[in-house]
Amino acid sequence: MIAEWTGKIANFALTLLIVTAYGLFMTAFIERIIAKVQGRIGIPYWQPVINILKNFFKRTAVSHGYMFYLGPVFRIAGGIGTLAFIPVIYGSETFSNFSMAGDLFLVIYFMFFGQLGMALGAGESGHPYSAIGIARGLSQMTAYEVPFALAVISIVIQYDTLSITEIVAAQQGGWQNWTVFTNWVATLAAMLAFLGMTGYSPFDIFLAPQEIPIGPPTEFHSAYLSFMSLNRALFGATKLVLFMNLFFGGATGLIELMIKTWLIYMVAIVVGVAFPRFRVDQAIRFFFKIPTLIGIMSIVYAQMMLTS
Amino acid sequence: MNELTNRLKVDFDASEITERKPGLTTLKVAKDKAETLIRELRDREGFTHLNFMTCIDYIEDGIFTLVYMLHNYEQKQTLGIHVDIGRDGEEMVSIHHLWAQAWTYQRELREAYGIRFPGSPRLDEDFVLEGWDQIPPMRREFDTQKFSEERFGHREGRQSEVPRDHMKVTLYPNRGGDEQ
Amino acid sequence: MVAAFFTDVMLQPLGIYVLALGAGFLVPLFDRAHRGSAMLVFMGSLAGMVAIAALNLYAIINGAAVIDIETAGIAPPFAINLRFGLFEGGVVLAVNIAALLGAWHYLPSLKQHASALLLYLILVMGINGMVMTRDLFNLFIFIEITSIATYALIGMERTGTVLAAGFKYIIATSVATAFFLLGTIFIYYQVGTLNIDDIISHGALIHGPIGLIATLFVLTSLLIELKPYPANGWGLDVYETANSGIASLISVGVSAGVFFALFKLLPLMDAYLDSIAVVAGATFLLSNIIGLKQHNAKRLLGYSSIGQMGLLTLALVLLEQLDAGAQIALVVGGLFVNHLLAKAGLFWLAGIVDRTNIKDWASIARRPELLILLGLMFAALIGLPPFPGFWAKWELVMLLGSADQYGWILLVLLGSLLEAAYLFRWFSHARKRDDELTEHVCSFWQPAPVAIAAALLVAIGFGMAGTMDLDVPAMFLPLLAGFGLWLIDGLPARVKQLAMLLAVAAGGYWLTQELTGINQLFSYLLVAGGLLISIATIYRNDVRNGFYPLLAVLLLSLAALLRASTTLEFFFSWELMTLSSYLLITLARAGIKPALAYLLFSLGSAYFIFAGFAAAFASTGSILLADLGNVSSPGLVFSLLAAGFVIKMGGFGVHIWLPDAYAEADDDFTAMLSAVVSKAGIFGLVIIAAQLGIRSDIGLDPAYVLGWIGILTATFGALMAVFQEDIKRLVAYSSMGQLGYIVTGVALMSHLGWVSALYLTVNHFLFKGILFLSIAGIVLRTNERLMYKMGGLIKNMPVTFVFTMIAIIAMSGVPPLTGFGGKWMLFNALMEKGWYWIAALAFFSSAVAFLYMFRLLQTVFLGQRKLEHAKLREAPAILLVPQVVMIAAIMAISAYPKLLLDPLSAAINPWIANTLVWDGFALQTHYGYWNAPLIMAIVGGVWMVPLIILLLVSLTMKIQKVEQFNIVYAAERPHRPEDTHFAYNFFAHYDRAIGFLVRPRATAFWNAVIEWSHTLGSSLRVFYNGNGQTYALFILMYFVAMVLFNGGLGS
Amino acid sequence: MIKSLSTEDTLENSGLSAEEQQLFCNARPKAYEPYPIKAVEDFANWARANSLWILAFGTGCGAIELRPLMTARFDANRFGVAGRPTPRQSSVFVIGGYASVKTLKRIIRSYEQMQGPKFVICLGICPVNGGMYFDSYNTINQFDLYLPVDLYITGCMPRPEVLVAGIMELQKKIKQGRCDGANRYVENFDWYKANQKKVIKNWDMPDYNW
Repeated sequence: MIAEWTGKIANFALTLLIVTAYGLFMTAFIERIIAKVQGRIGIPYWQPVINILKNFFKRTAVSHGYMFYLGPVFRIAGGIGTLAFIPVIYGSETFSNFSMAGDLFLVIYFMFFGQLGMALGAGESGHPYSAIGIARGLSQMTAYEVPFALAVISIVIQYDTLSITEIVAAQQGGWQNWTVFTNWVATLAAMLAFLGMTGYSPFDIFLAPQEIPIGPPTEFHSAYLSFMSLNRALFGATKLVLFMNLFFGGATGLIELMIKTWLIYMVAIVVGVAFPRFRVDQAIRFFFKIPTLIGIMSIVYAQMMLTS
Repeated sequence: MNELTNRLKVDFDASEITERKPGLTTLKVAKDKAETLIRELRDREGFTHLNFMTCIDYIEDGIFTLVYMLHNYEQKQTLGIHVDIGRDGEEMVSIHHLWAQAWTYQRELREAYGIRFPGSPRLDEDFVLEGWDQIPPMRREFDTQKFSEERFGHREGRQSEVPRDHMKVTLYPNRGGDEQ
Repeated sequence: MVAAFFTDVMLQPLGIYVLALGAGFLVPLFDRAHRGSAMLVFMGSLAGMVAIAALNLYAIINGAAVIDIETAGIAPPFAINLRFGLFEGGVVLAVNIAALLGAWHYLPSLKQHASALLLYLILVMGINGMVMTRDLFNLFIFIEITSIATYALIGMERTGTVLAAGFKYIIATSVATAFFLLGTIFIYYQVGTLNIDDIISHGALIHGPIGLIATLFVLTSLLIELKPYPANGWGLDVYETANSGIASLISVGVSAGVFFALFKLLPLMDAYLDSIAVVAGATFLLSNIIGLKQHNAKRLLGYSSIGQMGLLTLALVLLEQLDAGAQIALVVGGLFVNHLLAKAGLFWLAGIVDRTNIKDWASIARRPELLILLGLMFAALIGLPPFPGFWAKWELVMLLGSADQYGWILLVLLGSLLEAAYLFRWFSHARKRDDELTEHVCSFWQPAPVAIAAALLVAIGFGMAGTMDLDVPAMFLPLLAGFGLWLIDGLPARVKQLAMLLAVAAGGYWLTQELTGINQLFSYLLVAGGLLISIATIYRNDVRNGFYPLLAVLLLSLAALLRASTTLEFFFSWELMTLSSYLLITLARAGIKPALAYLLFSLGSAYFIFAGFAAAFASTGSILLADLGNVSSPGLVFSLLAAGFVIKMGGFGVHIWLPDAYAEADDDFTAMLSAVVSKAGIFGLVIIAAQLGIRSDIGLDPAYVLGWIGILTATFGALMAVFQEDIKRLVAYSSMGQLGYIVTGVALMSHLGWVSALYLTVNHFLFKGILFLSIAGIVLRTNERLMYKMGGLIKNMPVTFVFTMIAIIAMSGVPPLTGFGGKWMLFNALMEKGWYWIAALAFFSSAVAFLYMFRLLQTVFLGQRKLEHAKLREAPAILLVPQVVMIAAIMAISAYPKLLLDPLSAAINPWIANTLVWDGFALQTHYGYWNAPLIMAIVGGVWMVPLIILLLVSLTMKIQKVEQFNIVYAAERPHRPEDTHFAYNFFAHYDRAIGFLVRPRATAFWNAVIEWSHTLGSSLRVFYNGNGQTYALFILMYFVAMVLFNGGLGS
Repeated sequence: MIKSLSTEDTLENSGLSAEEQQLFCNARPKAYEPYPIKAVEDFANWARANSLWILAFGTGCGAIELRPLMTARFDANRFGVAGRPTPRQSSVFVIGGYASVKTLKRIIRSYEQMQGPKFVICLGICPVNGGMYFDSYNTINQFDLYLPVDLYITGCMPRPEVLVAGIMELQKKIKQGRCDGANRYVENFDWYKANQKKVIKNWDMPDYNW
């Protein structure tokens, strides 16, 4: 019993390490791609790691209170926990994590854990920009949750299960079984929601580097910031894994995982470099129009699939 | 333009009407008629834009000359109104009710020259010089170099040249001694 | 000889006349000698009448024969023929008691003239005569006697308006009696007798146009005397202007006499029952609509009086049509006594307070005894328990229901609601403390007649309860406890609190100890939970007059509600709960206005439930709750009952009472309202769902509609909460939203759906209790409710912050706390049922909920603290104690939900087969699985590891604890906390994007309803132009209309 | 770890009203020692040198020279240089030429809000000796009187190439562990403060802007 759980924890630690490293690497990789587009060389591949280390090596810090201190802890706990509930590689015992604890619904709700804790930490800093950033981020979140929820319901109807492992299992046996091909409507809605979820342009108003210096994390620095940067890489990669599992057939190996997630990420990047930023109310209205409509269609589509 | 200036001469006793260059005319008017004149120009003559307000310190004559630069977009004419006021604590009528942005200029003039514009908003707030404790620095009796050295110090080893002399020596050595 | 006379005459009903006439003869004599002795004679004779009536009635009840009297040995009409039976005795006794008490009240005015005493006696005698006489002509005589005596009494007060009103009165009654006389003549012409019994037995002889005209003359005359709409302007003028003593006697005495006359003659009117019902129903409804517009206290009482007489007549006629037999006595008698005592009491109160405009009644705001009397009278008039009106209305509606007379039920309930609206608006005015008004001064004994009337009402109500199929001790325990606590209300606060807690604990235990299943679950929630939250009320130690008794009534009535086995018991406790919570809300500073809205919506909800029960009774003939499932039209019953419960829970569209009531109630009581009282609605919903939704094939439709209502409530509750500035309003809207999920869960009608609904109910109790108690602490310390005026309180109230945060996480549905389980099960149940759209909306609304949850924490606890809040202390420990218990419960359930799910499932199993599948610690559904202990462990782990790392890294750093202004502020420094704290209009951008969804449409709709009904009221008043001739014309036209309506002369 | 204050560690904050004093932290800044293990310190310095986050606060005419640094032509990203809009997260403060008294006050506030180790680069001649503004009534002449400077890049105005060279020089200095401006500031805190207060007459901030 103890050995079994120790093994599971060790396996998860390994997954965590790989996914975090991959997330960091991909951050740099994308940065370099953007740099190439702009005719620059861009940051070194290890730059995100150096940044995190540098912040850990800061020698002074301030604290605004215990919630401020715990904010980054909540944040990264949210990231790690989310990963813990997602099976990363299909059919692999090592990479299945703790997905036996809960299903897709758990993952979706647990994503809020870190955001809520972080928001509270940022709130205690007393900085108005933090509060403004969070207010914007939360509002935008409610908007992109709508098409995402509709898409999720659609695939739950389609696969008749909430278990991520079973959803991935149902997509095995060739690319034609992937959700993106069997239920492209839901995938479209979800990918539009994904744009909002990643927080890239045009949906990056809640970070808004120019208007409200980087929004919620304005007051965070030193080790706090390291935690948050780590989480950004980890959580970003986790979301990619989730989307890959739900819509793109999952992965049976690390290479497949990396290629697929990279491609999914590129969607956000391509849109991001091509479009300017929305104001928050514009972003909300956007999500409530076309993406929501597509999401509604996706449920109808799934129901039609069932009856036919 | 001449027509206008002639009328101003009659109606407001405007003097020293000078066309500095095409499109730029200046005239001088007495302090008590200035506000009426400016209002007239704004409301009747189409000088709807206040380019700027500034002040010239004629310490020798004991006066400040306030300059109101107005612009007429339709005729593409700029008109400078010169108003002389005394240097020693004399007040001037505020024109912030004509152009809301005028209060900024007036605040700056108060800070730099010590001219007061009663009624102008936020007149006594610091503009650039926070916590200024000397006489207004743009008055010509204020010795900036002395003040700078006293307050900000002087880095040893620094040499200051008079630009004209320095250029003669470094740039035009052959023409040294030429008085012209 | 004297003794013989005494027993033979004086103790017989005839003694009433002897007494009246004798005293009438003696009073002037004594008056000459000594005014005081005349009073003595006067009061003595009235008391004697009461005594005679009481003694004879007692004898008859004990089996004595009905007394028939023919005076002077000559047959009527030349002598007086009287009958004193059960009904007559009851009415006579009631009227005489009212007359006696009225005389007591009226005495100061009566004293002025000896002749007034005389007239009063004659008037009373006339009424007695109207009741007892069995002779048509005698009836005419008595009607004339009462009319003239009334007119003369009205005229005692010699002001212009009074005289004018009296003149109109005498014209109208003269016309009416003229009709009566004509009718009598025609009847005599056809039947040849004037004895009512003979006429009735020879009813067939009344025929043809003459018969029609004859009966219609009599009928119209009696109806006119009962002041039907619209031919009643003359009566209203009298009510408005006459002295309250005489107005009360007209309202209850004269009307009672006429009403009884109508009752006697009703066998003659078989053909016209429908038209009488229409007339009476219209009068009841329209009078109450017009009453909405009225601000003159006595005229308003007049409208109410006319309305009540309309209701009485309606009840009589309808039940006569239904052949209800013995129940007629119960219904009509109950309504009659109720109206008699309450209305008379109100007229007397109006005389005591002597304020014309009901807005000026604020002068009694500081006179609790007058307020209590006023409230009791109003409650009696509306028909709230335990007054006779309640039982009577219950029987009436049940009987109507069993005869499928739903239109009449609607009319009765609508009229009652309207009456409640204006009466309790009046009460609100009286409750409003206005320092500018001079306080009312009256002697201690002045309200005594009113108090006696109130006591009689309660006693009769209690007596009537005995006749019903009811667990009387259990039902009356809340009232008894409340009364007991009220008696010790003058003691120090601590004693009262302790007594209240003990009473609720003991009473609650006694009431709920034998419950099982769902009721038992709810008893833990409502009684134990209510007790837990009432511990928090100790944080205040001010006087709080009335708070503790009412709280005990509320909590015990909730316990009694759970215990109810019949619909009657359920409804009784439900109404008691409504009334006590209404009064509790009015105790708060600004609670009066929202309390009125709360009461009206609650009554509306109660009436839906009432109608539903009536429909169920109609179908099954049983009032057992357990028989609800056998109804033949489950859809209708379910819809009516569900509508009632949803209103009570603040469902979408009918929620507008909720935020105001929650926001303005006392802070600790808001916690009670939200955490406990709202659960009563859920309980009701679960009960009817269990009885109706499952047992009978209700069809999906009502449940599906209910599901949508629930989810729309959740969505819009959440959206509206987002835009609130007032912390209590925010949480109030949140409460509404959370209840929406529960409604949807119940509507699912599946095992998982119900488990999720009950789970969410428990969860809602826990987190809303914590939230509102935290808010009570915050409001106590800051004295603010607007969130943007707070901020940074985490420094002062760290414990409150942590509790609030845990409550909010539990509410939000973020794992690992309890909320997630509820959301997960609900989502699974929705998917299993195929309600995908509702599932999507549930998802959306729970995302929106994050907005207001964060706002609450951010703007109150985080951000910048105001300077004046720097020295605030933590909330008092007694407020935190219940929160600690609830936090512990949240944590326990979060880590091991089986603790809660097993009992929930067990309670539901009798209704729906268990579908919960446990795999070790994991709960499995068709779609997914949920292993709560494992999730808790993982979350704990992933939270602890970074924390330890951060603590270790912190060792290498110098971390400085800084103050609130040490923030990066674009290189500037903040100057005031107020302009650095981002809190006001927090979600302005959200408002810009989708704010159009939450513009107050429901409020606008209900305002429009109010507007319409007021406009209707004022347009219906058009007939009252104050002109006596017009009024007389109306009476004539009324007769013509009656004739035409009943077939005219041609038939 | 988070420490509570003892009285001798506190500053007077006399520029603040009594009401405001409770709103600002009044602790003295503290110097920090290098890590006890040299290898760790060297590694930390390497990381610091390769992740220079410049505070996005353009303080004078030289701020315009910072913009091209990020463009394709100079691409300072290569050296780990990035802009950061909040001083809490920045490690390098580039003083872009002349500093007026009004700006100096903001510079001091922002500098004190940066977390150590932190570095100051002075761009252009004006911070050195006043440059062409040597006799201005409103521009300071010697920047190092007010804040510790780690690197000067002179010229009027130095081009971005020079700035890049300066950054590389700074990196070298950091790796050698010679950039201890933050500690110097703490150690000579009273001297710096006196100098600052000599020119900033309306001192309405706390003495140390945590």
